Amino acid sequence: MFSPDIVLTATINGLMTGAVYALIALGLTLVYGVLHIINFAHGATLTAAMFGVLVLHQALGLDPYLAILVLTPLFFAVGYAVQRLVIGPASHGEDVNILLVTLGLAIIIENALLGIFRSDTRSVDTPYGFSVIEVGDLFLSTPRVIAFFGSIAVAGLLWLALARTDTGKAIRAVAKEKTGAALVGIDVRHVYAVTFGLGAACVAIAACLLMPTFYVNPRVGGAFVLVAFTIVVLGGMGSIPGALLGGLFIGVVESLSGLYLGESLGQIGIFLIFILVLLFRPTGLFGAKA
Amino acid sequence: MSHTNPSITRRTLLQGAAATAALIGAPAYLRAQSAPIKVGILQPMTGALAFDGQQGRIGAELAIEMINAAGGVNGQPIEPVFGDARSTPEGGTAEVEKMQAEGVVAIVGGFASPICLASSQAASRYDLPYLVDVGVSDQIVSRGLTNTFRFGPGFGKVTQQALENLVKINEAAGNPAKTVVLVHEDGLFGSGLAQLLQNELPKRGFEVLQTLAHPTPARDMSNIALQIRAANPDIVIPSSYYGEFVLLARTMQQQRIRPKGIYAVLNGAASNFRFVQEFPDAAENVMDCNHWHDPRKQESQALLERVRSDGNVWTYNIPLNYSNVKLLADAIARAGSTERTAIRDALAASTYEGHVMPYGPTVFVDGQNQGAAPVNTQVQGGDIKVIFPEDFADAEPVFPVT
Amino acid sequence: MNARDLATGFAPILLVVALLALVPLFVSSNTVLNFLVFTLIIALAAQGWNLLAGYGGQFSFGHAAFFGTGAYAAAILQVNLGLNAYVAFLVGIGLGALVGFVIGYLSFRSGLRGSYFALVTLAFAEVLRILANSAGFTGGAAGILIPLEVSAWNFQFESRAAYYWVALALVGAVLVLVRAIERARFGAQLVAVRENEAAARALGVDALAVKLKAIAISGAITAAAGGLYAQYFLYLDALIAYGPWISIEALLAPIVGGLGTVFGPLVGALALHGLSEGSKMFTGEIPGIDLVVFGVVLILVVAFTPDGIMGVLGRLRRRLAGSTAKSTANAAPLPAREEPAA
Amino acid sequence: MSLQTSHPTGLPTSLLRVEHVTKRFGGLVAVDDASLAVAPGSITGLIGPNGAGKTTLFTVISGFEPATTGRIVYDDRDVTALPAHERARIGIARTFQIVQPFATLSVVENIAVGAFLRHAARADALALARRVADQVGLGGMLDQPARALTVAGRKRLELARALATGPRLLLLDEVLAGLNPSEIRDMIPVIRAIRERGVTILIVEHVMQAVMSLCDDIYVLAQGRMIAQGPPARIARDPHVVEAYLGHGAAQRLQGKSTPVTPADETEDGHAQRA
Repeated sequence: MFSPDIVLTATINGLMTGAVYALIALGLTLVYGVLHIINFAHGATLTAAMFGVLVLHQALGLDPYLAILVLTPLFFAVGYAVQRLVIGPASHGEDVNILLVTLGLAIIIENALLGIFRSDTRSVDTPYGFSVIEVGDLFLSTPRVIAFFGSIAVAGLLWLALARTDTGKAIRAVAKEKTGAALVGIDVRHVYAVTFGLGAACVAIAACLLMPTFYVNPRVGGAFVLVAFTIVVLGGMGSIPGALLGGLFIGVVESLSGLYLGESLGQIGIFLIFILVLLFRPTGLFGAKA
Repeated sequence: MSHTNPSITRRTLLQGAAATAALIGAPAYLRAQSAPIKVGILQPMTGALAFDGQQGRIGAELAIEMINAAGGVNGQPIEPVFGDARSTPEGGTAEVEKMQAEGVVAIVGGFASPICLASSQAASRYDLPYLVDVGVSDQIVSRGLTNTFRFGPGFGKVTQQALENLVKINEAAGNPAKTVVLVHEDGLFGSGLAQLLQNELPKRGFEVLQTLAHPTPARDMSNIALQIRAANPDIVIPSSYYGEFVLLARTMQQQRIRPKGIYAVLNGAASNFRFVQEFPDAAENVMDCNHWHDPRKQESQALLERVRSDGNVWTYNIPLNYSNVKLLADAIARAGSTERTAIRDALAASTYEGHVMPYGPTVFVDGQNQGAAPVNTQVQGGDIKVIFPEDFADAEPVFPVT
Repeated sequence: MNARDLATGFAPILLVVALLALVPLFVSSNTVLNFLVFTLIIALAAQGWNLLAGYGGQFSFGHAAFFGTGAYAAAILQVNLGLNAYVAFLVGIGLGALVGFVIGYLSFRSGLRGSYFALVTLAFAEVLRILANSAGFTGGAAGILIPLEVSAWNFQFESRAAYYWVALALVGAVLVLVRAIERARFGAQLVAVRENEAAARALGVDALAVKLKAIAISGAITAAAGGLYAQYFLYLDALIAYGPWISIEALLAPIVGGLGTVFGPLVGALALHGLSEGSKMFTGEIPGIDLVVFGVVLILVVAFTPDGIMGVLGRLRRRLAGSTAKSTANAAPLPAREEPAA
Repeated sequence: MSLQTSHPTGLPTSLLRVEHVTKRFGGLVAVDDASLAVAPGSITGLIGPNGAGKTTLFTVISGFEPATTGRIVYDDRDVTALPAHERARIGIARTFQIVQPFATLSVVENIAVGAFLRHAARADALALARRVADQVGLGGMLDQPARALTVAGRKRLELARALATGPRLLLLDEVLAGLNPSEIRDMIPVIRAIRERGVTILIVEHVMQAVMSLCDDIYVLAQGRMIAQGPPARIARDPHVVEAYLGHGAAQRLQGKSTPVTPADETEDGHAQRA
């Protein structure tokens, strides 16, 4: 039906999109793995970060990629503070309450952005926005290639950080056994907040990598949340390599099912895979546990 | 009980009105003195459709400002009662009830078909005239509701016009285009349009190479671009919302896909100045068959200038809502009362021409304005020009592009 | 069931429903009635969620699957097959139960629980939404419109008050149903499964059967809400019927009101929608600010009433009861209460 | 049924027979070809060192895990394929080594869940629940939430819930573990009284004095294998048993001395610690 060229290009497109999905899913899976909560404010956080890129670009002329240097620490700090000062105290450690609090945060963030920036859809114009890398007959969008490698690099760094640093080890300890970790003197609340901060920082980086090719409006993040959930489940909740592989996998599945079923119906492909994986392999397609 | 703070709104409006009156030299004694006429301005101000709601409200507010500056209606100023439909039908319904309780004499707006359907029905309980600003679903005017009027064109009219205009533009250029790829969002309009075009285009000598549906929001349009590139059509017909079309146009530019023409239909971006400003290269020469103001009317140019000088973006929602409010004001003036049935009858009998749309005199049949039709626009030199039909055009089509 | 059971269990429901039924006699404002009808529809959908999640511990993010099924069934059966509106409504309830059973069978058989169950329900609802948006008989993307023919025979009423009483009657019926379940063997087993599935099985509880029964009843209740929505607004599309909004509404209300309590969904729906309207009234013109206020208050409510509004009311009542008990204790020491707390 | 009632004692008929049961978890053999028989009306003990597979065997008998090979015969009926809740319906009740209360429910509601098995009406179930609560000594705390109970209280609650299902065979998994000596002294007559009412009991226990004084017959499991069976007195002297508990050579050293006692609070395989 389609020439191999198209299938190949669609696959490459899928991989490049999937890498960014993976980066967004990383934050989600990390928070799930450690705090065991589904963070409904994740999409709104992404939106906020994308507006951050826009503001830095318009007000200071800062390039989206340089904005990483500003937004990553900023979002880490905000994420840390939000978990420490809002989600933690307000939820009393009850899962259903955390759900409500993150939902409330999502509503607040989205509508505050609406109030501040209004509902226009905006984009960032960069000199390299339209540049391509020509590989044979293929034109690969330069910013998307950068996003692809950037995402993989972040996943790798995060994985290393969790494996090697003391904080990373503490995070993994809390993820495994909260009470035990507390008994050996780990400050669980601090670890929770750090994890939440890392999740927000991942999303900030994703925003910076997305903005050169995407647009932003107060609801844009919602488009990425559901797919990120799917990836988290596919990769195994809490697994970083799983999120990366899951992201790439979903990117390709979405791309190819879009090609063969049409973009609209193709979305069903993702959810069906999601359902089947949950029903038959709920520990995730890649079975890896962080 | 709209969430507007009435005192602030009224004050700023009156100040604005006074300023405009002074500006356009209207005699001060014409300025409204007596009890205001309340008109409901219903738009989705939050949620998925907030942008369109924001634009629609701008148009309605400006119309009210102008009308009041010119002395109001029958000596009475119009006071807007704003409502946020929250982008949902039930949100629209709730606002209609509030507006009814506030004593509005009519409601203008709704934007999306589901909101318009639910809100106009709620208004029909009170015989409250309801003017649909955009809502293209033809179900809106097929329910036999006597209170519901649509000034703009419906789905059937737009698609038919889009098709005919395409054929004419192609003929005028010597039929350079023979093959077409359809790209559409999978909602009400896009799907319906694609179905119609798929059936009709072959009868008019076009070959539809592919029909590509996509969801809203779509996160990635590269595959669509890829398939367009493979099919290599003469014309691409996209019908999508803003974000998706921006992604598509950018990707097409990047992938160096250069069809003879991009002929959008009711597209969210192709006739949006923000898109033209942000991506002048990708936007250049894109055609759109859409709601648009009549560029040859002085009032529409003045309105456009005003919107720009306020720092707002111009979209079709503005002239449509502006015209709807003026149409309503005319009906109230002719009715000579704020009695609902009188206003309704005056609307039904309207022959209003003072609007800024390219429609000619207003004639409602079963609530649908018979003169309403979309026009074709094209991005030319960083501006959006009307290229078809000739009666309203302020530029010649650039077609084929390559 | 003895008289005391009836008094403590069902009398409050009758009292609340009777009081609410009087509202239209004193409030003629259609704004208020419309608000109450919509809130009751949400309360109904939320009660379905509450049965499965509050009592059964199975959290769903996809109750839209049931709501949409009830709504579409009501609309499609009337429009495409010419069925009577009430018949269509009842069939919709049945289909809601069926969809519940199928989703439950697939998920519970695979042992899904917790977040996994929640996410799979979300995915089922999304699949239904995409299918409904593409299928022909649902009206596809154009949606489906129930013709406006006001008559009681068509389940369409002239006055908002009539809709209000119908909605209230349904909510009342479901309150009684849930109270009855709470007091029956099924309810005890359902709660046991929520608290500890292994222990429940050891006591002879067929956990799978109990969960399936719960999700089927839950689906039926939420489908009734969908059918009522369709009759009230007379228009549906895929996003209205199967969109995530209703899944969120259905879970917000019971959590705010009190999980696993009979009145939780109703109280929560009233509180949330009251708050939403209230914040609309008291905030200015900038779009979205009212929703920001709503979000802030939501978090504050969670922070200060971690077990829901009913939890707070329960504590207040116990405190009052405690103080009276203390005061009477000196006079005549009473034996320990034998009834478990309702 | 007829077999049991017509031969109250003596004859080699049994209410429960475990026949050559093996249970593997992946490569690990937790129970290896184990067999046992529980006579009607008896209290039969199952003992063994840590990790011997006692709880695993209990899990298989109660139907929570399928046996890899072998059969479970209850009342002359092969129940090997029967799911746990159906085993409860035909009269097999169990308690959990790590107590599993319905934490937010009150004591009486906890017990009522068991009582509902054979009583559809709420009033009947609650009445039975109160009676059972009295039997196990929880009569005074009916309305307390289960999570407010002490360890001893929770153990009693486990027992009460199982009893409320009206079992003929009661599987008790370390109901004495974690109790202090005086609590154990209080509990032993409760267990005896249950047997007096005609309920057959199979008990896994570490508290040796209790096992010795309660049981008519004892099986010893070590490393998944059944290594001994007999009346308490004989088991206590069995050198294999002593060796299994204390290692090679211990039997000689301990000859004629007191019975070995292991720490009571053992956490065995098969059940994850619950937070």
